[in-house]
Amino acid sequence: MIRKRNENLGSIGVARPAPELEVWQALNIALDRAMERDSAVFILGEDVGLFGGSYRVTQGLYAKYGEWRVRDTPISENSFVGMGVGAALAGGRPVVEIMTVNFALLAMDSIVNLAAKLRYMSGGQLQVPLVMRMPGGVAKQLGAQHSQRLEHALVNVPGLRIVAPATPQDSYWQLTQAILADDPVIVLEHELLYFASGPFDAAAAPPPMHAAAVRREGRDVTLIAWQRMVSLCMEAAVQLSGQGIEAEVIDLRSLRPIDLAPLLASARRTRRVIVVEEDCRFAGVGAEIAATIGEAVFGELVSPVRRLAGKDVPTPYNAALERASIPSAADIVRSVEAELAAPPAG
Amino acid sequence: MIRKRNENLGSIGVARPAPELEVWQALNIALDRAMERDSAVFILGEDVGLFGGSYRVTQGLYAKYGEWRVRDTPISENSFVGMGVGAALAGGRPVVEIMTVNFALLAMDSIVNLAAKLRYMSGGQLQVPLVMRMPGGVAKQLGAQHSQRLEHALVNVPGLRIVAPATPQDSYWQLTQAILADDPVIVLEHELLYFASGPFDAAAAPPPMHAAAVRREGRDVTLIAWQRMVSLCMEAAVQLSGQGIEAEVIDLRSLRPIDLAPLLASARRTRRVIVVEEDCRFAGVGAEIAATIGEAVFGELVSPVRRLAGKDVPTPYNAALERASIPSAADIVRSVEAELAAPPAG
Amino acid sequence: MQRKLARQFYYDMTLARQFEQAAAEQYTQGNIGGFLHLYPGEEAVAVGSLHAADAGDYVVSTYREHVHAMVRGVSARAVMAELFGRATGCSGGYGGSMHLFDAGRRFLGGYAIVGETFAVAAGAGYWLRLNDSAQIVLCYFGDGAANQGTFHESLNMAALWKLPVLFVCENNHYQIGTEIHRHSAVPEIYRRALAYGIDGRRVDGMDVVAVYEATRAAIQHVRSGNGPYLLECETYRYRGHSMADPGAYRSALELAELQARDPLEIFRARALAQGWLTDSDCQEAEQQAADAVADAVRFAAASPEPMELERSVYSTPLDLYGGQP
Amino acid sequence: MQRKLARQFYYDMTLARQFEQAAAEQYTQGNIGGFLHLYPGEEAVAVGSLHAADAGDYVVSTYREHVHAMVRGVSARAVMAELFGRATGCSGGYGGSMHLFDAGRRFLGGYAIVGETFAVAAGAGYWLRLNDSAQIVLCYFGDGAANQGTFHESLNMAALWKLPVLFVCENNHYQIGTEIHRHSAVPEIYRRALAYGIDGRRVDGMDVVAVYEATRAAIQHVRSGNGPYLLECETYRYRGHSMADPGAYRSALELAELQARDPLEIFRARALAQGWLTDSDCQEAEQQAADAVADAVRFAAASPEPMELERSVYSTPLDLYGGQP
Ligand SMILES: Cc1ncc(C[n+]2csc(CCOP(=O)(O)OP(=O)(O)O)c2C)c(N)n1
Ligand SMILES: Cc1ncc(C[n+]2csc(CCOP(=O)(O)OP(=O)(O)O)c2C)c(N)n1
Ligand SMILES: [Mg+2]
Ligand SMILES: [Mg+2]
Repeated sequence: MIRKRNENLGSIGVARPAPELEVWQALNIALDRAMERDSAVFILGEDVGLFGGSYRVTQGLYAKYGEWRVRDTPISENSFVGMGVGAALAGGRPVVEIMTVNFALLAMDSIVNLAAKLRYMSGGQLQVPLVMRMPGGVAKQLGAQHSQRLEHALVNVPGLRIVAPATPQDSYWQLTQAILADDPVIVLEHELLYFASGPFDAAAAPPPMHAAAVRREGRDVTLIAWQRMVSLCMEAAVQLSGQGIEAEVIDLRSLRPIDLAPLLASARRTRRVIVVEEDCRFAGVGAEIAATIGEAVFGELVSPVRRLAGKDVPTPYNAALERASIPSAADIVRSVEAELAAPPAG
Repeated sequence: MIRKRNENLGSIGVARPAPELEVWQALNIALDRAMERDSAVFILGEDVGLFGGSYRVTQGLYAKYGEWRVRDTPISENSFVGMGVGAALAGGRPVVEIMTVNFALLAMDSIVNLAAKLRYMSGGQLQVPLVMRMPGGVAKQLGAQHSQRLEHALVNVPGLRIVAPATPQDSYWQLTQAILADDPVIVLEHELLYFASGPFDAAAAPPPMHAAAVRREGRDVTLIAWQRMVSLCMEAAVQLSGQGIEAEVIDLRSLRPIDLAPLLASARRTRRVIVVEEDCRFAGVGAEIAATIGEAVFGELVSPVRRLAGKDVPTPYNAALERASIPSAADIVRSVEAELAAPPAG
Repeated sequence: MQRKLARQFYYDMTLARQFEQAAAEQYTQGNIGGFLHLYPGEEAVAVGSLHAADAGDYVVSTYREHVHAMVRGVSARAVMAELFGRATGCSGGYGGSMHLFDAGRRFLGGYAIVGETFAVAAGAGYWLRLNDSAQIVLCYFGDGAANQGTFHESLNMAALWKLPVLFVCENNHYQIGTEIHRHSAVPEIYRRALAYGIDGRRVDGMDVVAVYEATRAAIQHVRSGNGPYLLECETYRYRGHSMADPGAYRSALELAELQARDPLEIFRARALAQGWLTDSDCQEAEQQAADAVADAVRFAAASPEPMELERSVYSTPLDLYGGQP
Repeated sequence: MQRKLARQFYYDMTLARQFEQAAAEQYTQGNIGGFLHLYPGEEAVAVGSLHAADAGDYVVSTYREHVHAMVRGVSARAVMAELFGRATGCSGGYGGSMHLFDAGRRFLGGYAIVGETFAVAAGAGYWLRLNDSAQIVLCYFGDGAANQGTFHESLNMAALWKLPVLFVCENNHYQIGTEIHRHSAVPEIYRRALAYGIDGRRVDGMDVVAVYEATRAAIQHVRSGNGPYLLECETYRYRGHSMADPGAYRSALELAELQARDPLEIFRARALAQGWLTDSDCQEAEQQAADAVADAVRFAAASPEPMELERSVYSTPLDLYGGQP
């Protein structure tokens, strides 16, 4: 549990004036509204009820909806996710909170072999409208077992939808959409973004759940990122702009599916692409994007798609080493500079 | 359990004359020798003892070494893999068999959070000389829950070594090396290769555990594959050769690390690369290879690295659909033909 | 006992025996692929227990579930067609032997990863309980499954929240080739339920009437809001674990002894003695079962194959989902 | 009771209390990062039980393990330096508060994923048993951890093979904010061991002498080849779950009642009454502990940071491994 962290999202978020909210609040509102609207929606997870959630996301809901709709579970990840599947099969719309993504490793069977496959295996008879929320990422010195990013393991799985909101507005929109979806949806949250604030408009109409968003336009290079790396890219873009380099920043928002069209359009325009990824580099989402863009716009780029990613180490506890293990805004700036300094290859 | 399957490996394997052996036998010999050589080596797994192993790999060892060194376990994957870790920490060299890769999803915590991280988290004090053998792949109508390929989830994890032998000789070599290694090593076996035969020479000196092997030389296109897809590539290469197209076939042999040098050398020579992958396409090993080659030899290729991979569906039971869900030799031939027919891009 | 029910028991057990025999033959002929886990010897468990349940109750089973599906009302045709991988199968040919489903009959499947059933059943039970429904869930599992972590986790939660789940253990004493004393420190599975304060008992799983009576009492307990119950049925499988297993780890003596307690024989003898059934009732049931099985095989063989690889992976195409409230 | 042991108990508990107090302060000052789970209130468990073990026995603990490490002989310096993330820490600064290790002292860590300890301990026990070693393994776990599937799986295997493992439950009645009656259907953890035929008992975890005696008996049982044992120590944590948790879910009354049974107070009073210790013994121990803690903080603050990000991910560089037999 980290109750107080702040990371400013700068100019990310919808542009029109709206009240400011923190990410956890936006998620909280999404849950509350969904539960108000549909009595089939209920919550399962460790300390989501009486305690109010490790990151406050379920705060107030236990008092409002009672223990049967906001259920504190024992430490039994594989089974309470499996229960979510069973309840969904029977007609419920459970929202399971896995306290952190690290513990999702215990529930992989329920996620991959149950939630993702049941619709297909049953010839389309069954459906699993299950939301699995889980915060992850490298936070602040939580050590190797508590600093994981599991994108690489989850995005490959047919049958899952995976969203990764980075702003309060997207958190609200995408969690709302996830609960409405008739498929299992994983909502990847980031531990360092919960207390980040940004504009929020509950009445605004959402884009499709999987749509990527251009957070900043630029002609010189395309930066593709998600979750916390989006804010670092924005930070880097501001710095680069001071040097006359205009970076386009795209927030993926969804990791399965990936909204390819805006990525390709941008790549064709800037002709230089860097994917910035917090997860380790090897065979991650960045690799998929690099491979796909590389194939789709072959010959149109000035240089190959680069990946700036987490280092190939378990996350060290020491603060300086921890910082060095994932990309920073400075790293992004340096990568862009190197990219632009290099003579065009090919 | 499938006791009888045959898939001919054709000309894969070391070239010089040697007796023929099936893959399961080569693995069996590797285990037997390792246990003879080092009393710290012992086996844990479901039905590995009295029953002799679902795919015969541990046959005879229970009788020879007794129940303490060949231990039949209950169905408790996460715990018996975790026990392997504990025993390794205390000085043992356990070889854990996970009956199939599908059940490894239950043991992900022990694999990823224990085996892979303990050396690093302890500042290098502890070591985990643990081998985790697990057969996987799409076999013959085993259904969605029993037809998984988990490369995508495992290769990203720092701290693991992952080998994927495709021949009897490599099976012997790489399992032997895995047992000798002081790191956790995952040995991915393929259910359809156990009863494939090939030349075998127990006395031959092995290449490094991670080294890729060029199975066939060719000037026109590079096919990169591992496990069962290697034999399909060989089959395709023979057909293509009849049309005057010479494909180079590289067997990765190791998925973490990947032996990059021969891939790049081949890519530079043929200037066309297709990765053939049984696992689903999205963010798999093929994506990593495509992204890496695309970056390293940018501008030197005639066309972008292509991926021929498993389709984005849970594996269907129906035989025809199942076949359609993963690459076939005919698919490989078609891909190569399309690749060579296309006018050079870029 | 009512004649009607007796007839049903005898018919269902006979159908089960004959269906599995036919499935084995079709497997050998190459018409069925994959893993095939058969039920001969264990018929009294599915038949006795499922007839004690209501149509509105949910049923969660394992990969050895052909008979559960059929007793639940799924036709022999739909099951056989699924084994053949045909579009007319109860999972459209996408599931296979280990993944039979019938949403309409509340037959929730068909799970091939040992131990998954516990959580799925508890989850369905949670939903029923949350809605104060009178329905319950029947959850089948083997002796080997009782060692999976989910058994522990799910039974604890089921007990904690008094979920309406009846856990039915099909204790055939083997986890593939590993005999129960070699896989379970406490081989009486029902005793393990005490660790969660769950009531349980053991019943002779070769006696369909005993299973039926015990299940009725257990369901009564669960349906009345007392929370879960664990019913352990001692039984035996005549064949190997699956078609790939010759079962060499068992002695001929053990097998012969157990086959002497055949559930069909036991019930037939008793039903005749008690006057529940006549000889001709039995013959009629046998003939009817044989006809149904032959018909199922013909139906399966004549059925079309599913054609669409990418059908129903998602509810809507992956990139079209808007989710506007 | 021997004076020497009494002094050790008092010193260790005092050091534990003071060390954790200092850690909390250093955390507040920003010198320690991450999650910090402290042990005040539970001292009698680690101190009483670990002093009953031999130096050759293995110890496996959780993320609330500073005190276990120190009682096991890891210096306050090495623990504090690890919390500071320094190269002189017992995990070189790579592990952190939740991942303390000392291979030489057979202190196998330091696990932050609840439930991992069971399997690791069973595995070390397997290895000892395979080698007919006289050593055993002590495995610490919380009440919340008893609901994880690995508890069930590992205890079954430990019992099945009579592995030399003493499972020590630190039952502080809370899984973060969830009180034991809300997470466990059977809140007496030792009773759950019966499901595996494992002997167990409950002891007052606030009484270090009682814990010591009970552990000695339990170790005797395990070391004599009778297989595993489960010792449940009833205890209480004074602070929130971690530094981030104010513990608002507990009443002030509950806290006050439990603090009235403070393990240090109880032992001090008894030791003085029985003549095991004098007032000045106690004062001396307190001073010595204070000095050790102050020294540890100074040492940690003055220690260098680890520099190498990619150190010891593997035994040899990933691509150099040849493995020639
Ligand atoms: C998690 C998992 N591990 C291993 C297997 C392989 N396997 C299939 S059935 C089986 C034995 C199950 O025994 P039991 O629960 O007693 O059921 P039975 O087959 O006797 O009906 C095993 C080990 C599996 N399907 N799932
Ligand atoms: C598998 C897993 N799930 C959840 C958590 C988060 N978590 C950390 S400690 C804890 C409570 C553990 O309670 P208990 O076992 O009683 O130990 P205590 O903290 O009381 O000493 C939880 C839920 C975790 N670390 N691992
Ligand atoms: Mg069984
Ligand atoms: Mg506790």
